[in-house]
Amino acid sequence: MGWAGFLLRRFAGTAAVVLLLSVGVFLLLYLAPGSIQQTLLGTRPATAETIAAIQARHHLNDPVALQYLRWFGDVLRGDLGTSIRTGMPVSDMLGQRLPLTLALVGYGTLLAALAGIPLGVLGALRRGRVTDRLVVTAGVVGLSAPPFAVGLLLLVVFALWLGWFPVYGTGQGAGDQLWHLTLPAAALALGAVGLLIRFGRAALVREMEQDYVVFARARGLSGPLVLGYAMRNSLVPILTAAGLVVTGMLAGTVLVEVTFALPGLGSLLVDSVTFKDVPVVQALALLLTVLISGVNLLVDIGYSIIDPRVRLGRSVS
Amino acid sequence: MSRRVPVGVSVSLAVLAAVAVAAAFAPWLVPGATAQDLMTGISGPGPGHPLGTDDLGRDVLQLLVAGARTAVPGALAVAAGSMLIGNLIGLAAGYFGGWVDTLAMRWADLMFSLPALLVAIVVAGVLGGGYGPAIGVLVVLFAPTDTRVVRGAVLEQRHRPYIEAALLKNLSSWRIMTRHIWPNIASVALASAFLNFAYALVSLSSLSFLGLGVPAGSPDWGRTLADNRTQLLANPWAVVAPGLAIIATAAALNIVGDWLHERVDRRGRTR
Amino acid sequence: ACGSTTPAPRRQQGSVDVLRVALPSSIGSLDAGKEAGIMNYVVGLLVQEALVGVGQDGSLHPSLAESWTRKDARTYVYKLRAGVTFSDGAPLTAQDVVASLNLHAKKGSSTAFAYAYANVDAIEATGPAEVTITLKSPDASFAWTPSPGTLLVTSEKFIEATGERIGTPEGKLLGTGPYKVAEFAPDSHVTLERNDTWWGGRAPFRQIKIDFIPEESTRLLAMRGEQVDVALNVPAEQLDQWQTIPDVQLKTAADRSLVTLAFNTAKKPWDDVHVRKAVAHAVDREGIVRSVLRGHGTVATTIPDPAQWGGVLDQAEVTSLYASIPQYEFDLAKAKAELAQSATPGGFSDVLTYPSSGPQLGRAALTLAENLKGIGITLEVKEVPLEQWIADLGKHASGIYLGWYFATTGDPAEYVNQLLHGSATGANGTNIAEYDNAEVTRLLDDAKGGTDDAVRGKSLGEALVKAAADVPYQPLWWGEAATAFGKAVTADGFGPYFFVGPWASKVAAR
Amino acid sequence: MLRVDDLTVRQPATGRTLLSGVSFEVAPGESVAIVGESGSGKSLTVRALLGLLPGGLESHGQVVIDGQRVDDDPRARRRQRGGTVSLLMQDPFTLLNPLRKAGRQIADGLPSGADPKAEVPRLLAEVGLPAEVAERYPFQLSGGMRQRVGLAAALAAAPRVLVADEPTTALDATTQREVLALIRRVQRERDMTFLLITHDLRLAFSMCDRIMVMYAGRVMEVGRAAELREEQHHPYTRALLAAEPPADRRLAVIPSVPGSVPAHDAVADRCGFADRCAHAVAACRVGVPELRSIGAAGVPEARPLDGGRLSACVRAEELPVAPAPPLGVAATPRGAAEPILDIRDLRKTYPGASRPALAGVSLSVAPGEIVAVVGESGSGKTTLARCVTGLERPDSGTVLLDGGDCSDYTRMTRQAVRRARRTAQMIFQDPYSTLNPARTVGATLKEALAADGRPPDVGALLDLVGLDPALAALRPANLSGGERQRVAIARAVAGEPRLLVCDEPVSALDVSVQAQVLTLLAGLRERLSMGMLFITHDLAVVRQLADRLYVLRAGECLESGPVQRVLDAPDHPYTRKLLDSVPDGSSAWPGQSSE
Ligand SMILES: Nc1ncnc2c1ncn2[C@@H]1O[C@H](COP(=O)(O)OP(=O)(O)OP(=O)(O)O)[C@@H](O)[C@H]1O
Ligand SMILES: Nc1ncnc2c1ncn2[C@@H]1O[C@H](COP(=O)(O)OP(=O)(O)OP(=O)(O)O)[C@@H](O)[C@H]1O
Ligand SMILES: [Mg+2]
Ligand SMILES: [Mg+2]
Repeated sequence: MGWAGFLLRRFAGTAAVVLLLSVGVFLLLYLAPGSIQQTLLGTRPATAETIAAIQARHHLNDPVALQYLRWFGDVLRGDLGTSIRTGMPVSDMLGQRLPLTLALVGYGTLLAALAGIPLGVLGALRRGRVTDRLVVTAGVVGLSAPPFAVGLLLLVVFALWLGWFPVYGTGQGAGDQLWHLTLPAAALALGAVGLLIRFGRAALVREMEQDYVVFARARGLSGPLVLGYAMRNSLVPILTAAGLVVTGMLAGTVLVEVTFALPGLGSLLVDSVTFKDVPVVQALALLLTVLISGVNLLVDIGYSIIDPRVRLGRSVS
Repeated sequence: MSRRVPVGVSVSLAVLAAVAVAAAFAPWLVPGATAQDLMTGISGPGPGHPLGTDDLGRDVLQLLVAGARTAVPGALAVAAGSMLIGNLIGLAAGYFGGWVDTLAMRWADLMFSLPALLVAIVVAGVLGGGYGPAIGVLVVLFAPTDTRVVRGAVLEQRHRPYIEAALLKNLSSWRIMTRHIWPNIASVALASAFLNFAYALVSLSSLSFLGLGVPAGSPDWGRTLADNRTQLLANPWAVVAPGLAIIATAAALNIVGDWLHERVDRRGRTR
Repeated sequence: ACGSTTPAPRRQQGSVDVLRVALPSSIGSLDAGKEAGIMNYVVGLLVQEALVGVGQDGSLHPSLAESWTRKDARTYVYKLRAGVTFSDGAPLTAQDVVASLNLHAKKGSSTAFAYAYANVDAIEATGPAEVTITLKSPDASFAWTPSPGTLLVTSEKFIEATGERIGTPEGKLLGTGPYKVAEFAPDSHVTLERNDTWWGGRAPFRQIKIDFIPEESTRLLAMRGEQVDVALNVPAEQLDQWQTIPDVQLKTAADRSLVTLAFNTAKKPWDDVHVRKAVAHAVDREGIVRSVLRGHGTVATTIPDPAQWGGVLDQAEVTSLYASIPQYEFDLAKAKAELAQSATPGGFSDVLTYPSSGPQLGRAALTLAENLKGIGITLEVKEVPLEQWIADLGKHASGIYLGWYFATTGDPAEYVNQLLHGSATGANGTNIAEYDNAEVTRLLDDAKGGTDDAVRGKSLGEALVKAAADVPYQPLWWGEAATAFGKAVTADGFGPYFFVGPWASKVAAR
Repeated sequence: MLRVDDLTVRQPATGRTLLSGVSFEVAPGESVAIVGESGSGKSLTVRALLGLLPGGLESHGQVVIDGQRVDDDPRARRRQRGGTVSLLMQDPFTLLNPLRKAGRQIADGLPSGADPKAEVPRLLAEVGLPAEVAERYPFQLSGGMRQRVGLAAALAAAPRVLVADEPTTALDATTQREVLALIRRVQRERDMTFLLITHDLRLAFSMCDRIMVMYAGRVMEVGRAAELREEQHHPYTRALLAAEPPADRRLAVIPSVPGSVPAHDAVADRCGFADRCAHAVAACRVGVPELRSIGAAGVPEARPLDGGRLSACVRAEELPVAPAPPLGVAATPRGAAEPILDIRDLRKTYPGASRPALAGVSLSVAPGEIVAVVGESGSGKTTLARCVTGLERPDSGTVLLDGGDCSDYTRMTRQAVRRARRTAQMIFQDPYSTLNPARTVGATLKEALAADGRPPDVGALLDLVGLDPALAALRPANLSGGERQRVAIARAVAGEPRLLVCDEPVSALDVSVQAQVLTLLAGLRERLSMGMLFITHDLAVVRQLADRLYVLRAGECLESGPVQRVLDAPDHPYTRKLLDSVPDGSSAWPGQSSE
């Protein structure tokens, strides 16, 4: 079975997940308390006629199955529908917000990797010493810090006290945007740093004890080269962690988006769920699932790049 | 063999003990934790209120102590629940292999390709928030991690001779899985559960932040933190203290967990 | 996408080119008729205007209509102001006004304003600058309908060209107001540019950037960091912190909102008046206003805010009316006594939900729950998303509610009718207490049909007094909204109706 | 070239001493073997020598390499590694970086300035590998090839000293012989100083000039290979040599010393071997006997490093000559009875494998008969054993256990499965994973007894396999390899099965423990009259134990018959090759490397 078969299976799997998820989300939203006309009208009074008009417009009186099939049919035709809340085409809304979320997640992952992996390596190399303990503790603390609280803390310290970064918003132009996204990305990255430290350190510690490392040293290979051997071999668990980090961040953006007033996918999700904006929630679920599947696919491809045993399609004897 | 306990671990044990005592005896330690004092309202640290009061005039320190009772059992329930489910499925998947394994792993894949917080938000939103549903959702969301970890560990054990010897003794699969395999992967399973505990603490407080977690007014850490965040400049302690409580508990548990894990590992290695 | 102004080129005194405004919640559509929030108005009223405006005293006064007359009990005639143009340059015509009205009034309209036009029979352009509206039955409150609460005028051409997309980033808005929409990113920001052809004169700022910052602490820090100039609806519990920001002016005024407890009179045990009285006695309204609202609110003694009576009753009449309405003061002993007389003397338990967007409601509910514990009633307080809370209000299935209303008009009858009229009971009705007292309903109908303000006022007053005896509601407070003005700007004539109209024209650089 | 003086290795965290007073010297071009049972401190000695001790251990004592004192100079040590000393490690499956091509791993060790394009093929050719191996990843190579690549990598920087830590124990007998021949050839060609670690005395005799015997962290005896082979001046060396089964004759019993290697600290105040020694006297238990020179005149000398004969036995000179062990006879075939195991035309191909693991094997075992199956690695021995016990399902063919068809356990009734399980039990190769590390010995055995419907008399069972009943309270981590294997045997025989399938039960054990276990198995066969299917790659072991023999290669049976007949007059050249790969202690073995 070659690459084509592998990719085909992955796509089929993702499609199945998306399908299941879309039915689930649809049902959940259908069952959720509240109705679209009520959210549209608020506490204002409404005539029966108005309610009927809204219901007719959004096909609220059709059986659920029909509502779902209508949505599904449109999606198959490439039409994600129109947001009930904003009246915009859903694809436009996602298109506008996706770059920000991707930038945030990408930046966050970068920060996390830049901080987490070197710290993990440092901990592993100084195993059992004070540095190591500090690194490990920092990792655990990072893992356990609620991102929204971290966001606020970063705001107070770096935006208010030090005035290094802006308080909210996304900025204009690449440099300015980077500057605006630094604090949110850092808030997002903290938990990820913890995870990477943990996985990275454990992996490297394990590798450093392996025979091939001792053998490499015994043959007089230079320190960096030996470390390179061990690092490369610890990449698989690190990659696994990185995959978790990215997918976790995709879901976690909602918390920092709220704090930093960023119009990303996360805050859109929360708003749309509570509004019962079915087309948007459905499309978001679809998008996020596809994104996460994409990340998982990349991770798997990464495995095969790193590990010839995977690439060359044979298990270890 | 000397059994020196590192300083970090002793501190962590002390933290955990304090939290456990708070969780167990909060109603007796701080009977009036939720008593309001609208006259006082919010105030910074001062005599009588070492950490100040929140805007209903409740003493932050007392809330913190009482908060252990909601925060910790919830996170424990998530960690224990997902551990139970994940371990059972993971054991079965790794042990039986074949279609059981395929099914379990596709299920885990499915859960992994779901945006976890999305599900939490949708479900919690649909069920109108609340503590029970939030815990339930997190259990379901966390279980696949345990499943994978346990399955991986089981696969490592699966073809060891001791399992095959047990098979040859005609022991039941249940007995082999629970009495033979599990004790050997317990440290892995527990480490994963400890990590889940930390995540659960954080996730529950994040849900509170989004208004979907524990009921308003309950002295939960996440809730106190979320509720008081608007008072960041008026009484920072009301924000910082519950945040620290969350971090310290999760960190302490993981430090102790790591230490236990390492010790168990070492025990297994000595020959 | 871009969300904020480029930070902090520190402002020079007296010259503000761009006004930066921070709203506490996001808006998804610019069209106030399409969304349930009140923040849409803050944006929309800078761009669009109505036939009539609202003065600082709460009375109606000319806007796009230069004058209007009530020709008979069912006919209103509006004469349009001359020389008004839309921001696209087209002149305002009677046809435009008719088309704007018809958006809500025509059959099958699904806008949120449609309810206000349910009684409309016909809308006609009776001249190049004259619009006549005929009602099916007399309704004194209709005078308020063409005010900004339920009418925002746009052009016929725009309606035809834009259709469903009005209020979206693509369709935006078209109006005659001092600003036009340059850019709109839902849930992020709106950028408005000055409309130099505004009939009302030249607006003070070239550009207004309105950002949505849902996290209150962030907004506070943004003001501290001088990243915003105006912050609307500063939450009461944060006022102390805003006050400490150097040079920031906090202006507060009644926001014509009402927060009230509502008891479902059709549901046990709340159908027992003693239970309702017991709970009413257990509410510490003064305490709530003082601590939860930090004093920024007024204890509500009945449904309409005293400021709502402008044009119907004068100040003295209002005062004497309010003095005559029965009150249930905070007294736990009395609460206990009332409960003892009820069918459930030992107490009971129930659930009270509040919207997550109203944390002050939650705190109030918590103090109530605390007090009720003392008399044996267990009240579980639950925070729910705004939408669910709205849904709950619509269902009329709970026993006790926290109602939270914003008046869209300056008419006292507005929420009195909604909350007390017998015809508003039943699912989706606004009478969440299911209060159906024939006498009260009759009084309200009288007030509706009357044309004489004094008579209307009397009937309304009587209805309020009657209803208070049955305690379907225990009003808690009339809200106040605080707006923060940064060091660079200030505002004139800040009052309850400040934001009902082209408010930015009243903001000036300091 | 190498000099180690009073080396001590300690573990500061626990305060344990693992090794002490080790001194030796290796001359340039000389080859020296360090011999001893598992845990005797061989690896620690060389690791300390190279400054590559595992984390948490520290060493003291003078180490001089190539005239330079390095024990206090880590930087000099690092400089010397590769170019001056190089180490070849034991397990070919773990010593190479799994993610790097073989060629690049070799190139990594080349001295700076060398051209990898020329050097790598040259080194590969030197170890008898074609140049294209450079482009392969370790997982694409067999164990023998990996060990050769390891050797090439170790030689890359042209070291003058090569240290090899049991370089072939993980390889099967035929490959072992080839690799050893290769190492010796290379060593001679390059004129390297060579330090070999092994637990196999005969192998050491063949490979090295001088032998150093270690036990419990101390040196017991040193001498020239030829001399030591003729005469041993330490009872431990004798015991070690005696325990190695000869391939050419069958002994009545393999002489073995009871017990196992003690921890260094446990014998800190006496001769480490005293407790197991038949010749021990009171003097052995007071103080640690000094390693002294046994000259022709028998005068103790104070200089232990001169390359003469040294022994740490207080009675070195007065040891009586050991009698030759009595010979035994193979049991006459008892073909009369109905076979307990009857296999017909068994075939099995693993999914995805290119060739069958079993390609039609037929075989039978009579009650009470020991049938050996031999063959090199990958010949299908384990597959056969697993098919018999139902751990693997054959593709075709039948397995009859005590007359019942047990070809496919998934299609048997529960009673049939239970009957089959009580009829046939199995013991496995790896003593370290054969027991559940989480359960005590007692729990494991009690469970086994209960499963076989026997009374829970753990003590009696332990007694049966010659273990102290007090062991019941211990976990496997606290047992030695031999003890573990005995517990595993006890578990297997708890229900007195009529057939015991043994998959290389001794190949991971030291010679002395191997002797103990073989003796135990032979005894059990007598007492319980079990039939045995005994799988091994070691013909010397077959000779001692088995009645009949089947020779397997690539899943096919090449030859079978009574042990004596097959081993004395093999029909098939492959059988002869297997016979040749058993070390005989002569300097002619392992012979020329075939490349
Ligand atoms: N890292 C370590 N920590 C603690 N003890 C150790 C360590 N490595 C080895 N030992 C102990 O030191 C002793 C000698 O070990 P060593 O590895 O040198 O034996 P060996 O003779 O090489 O045995 P083998 O034939 O099994 O390789 C053993 O008792 C072992 O348990
Ligand atoms: N689980 C498995 N999956 C695929 N192939 C296998 C499996 N087990 C063994 N093989 C292959 O089947 C063949 C026979 O293996 P088997 O383990 O029976 O050999 P063996 O004689 O026991 O070797 P060794 O002496 O190394 O233990 C080998 O080529 C091996 O690679
Ligand atoms: Mg060793
Ligand atoms: Mg095998």
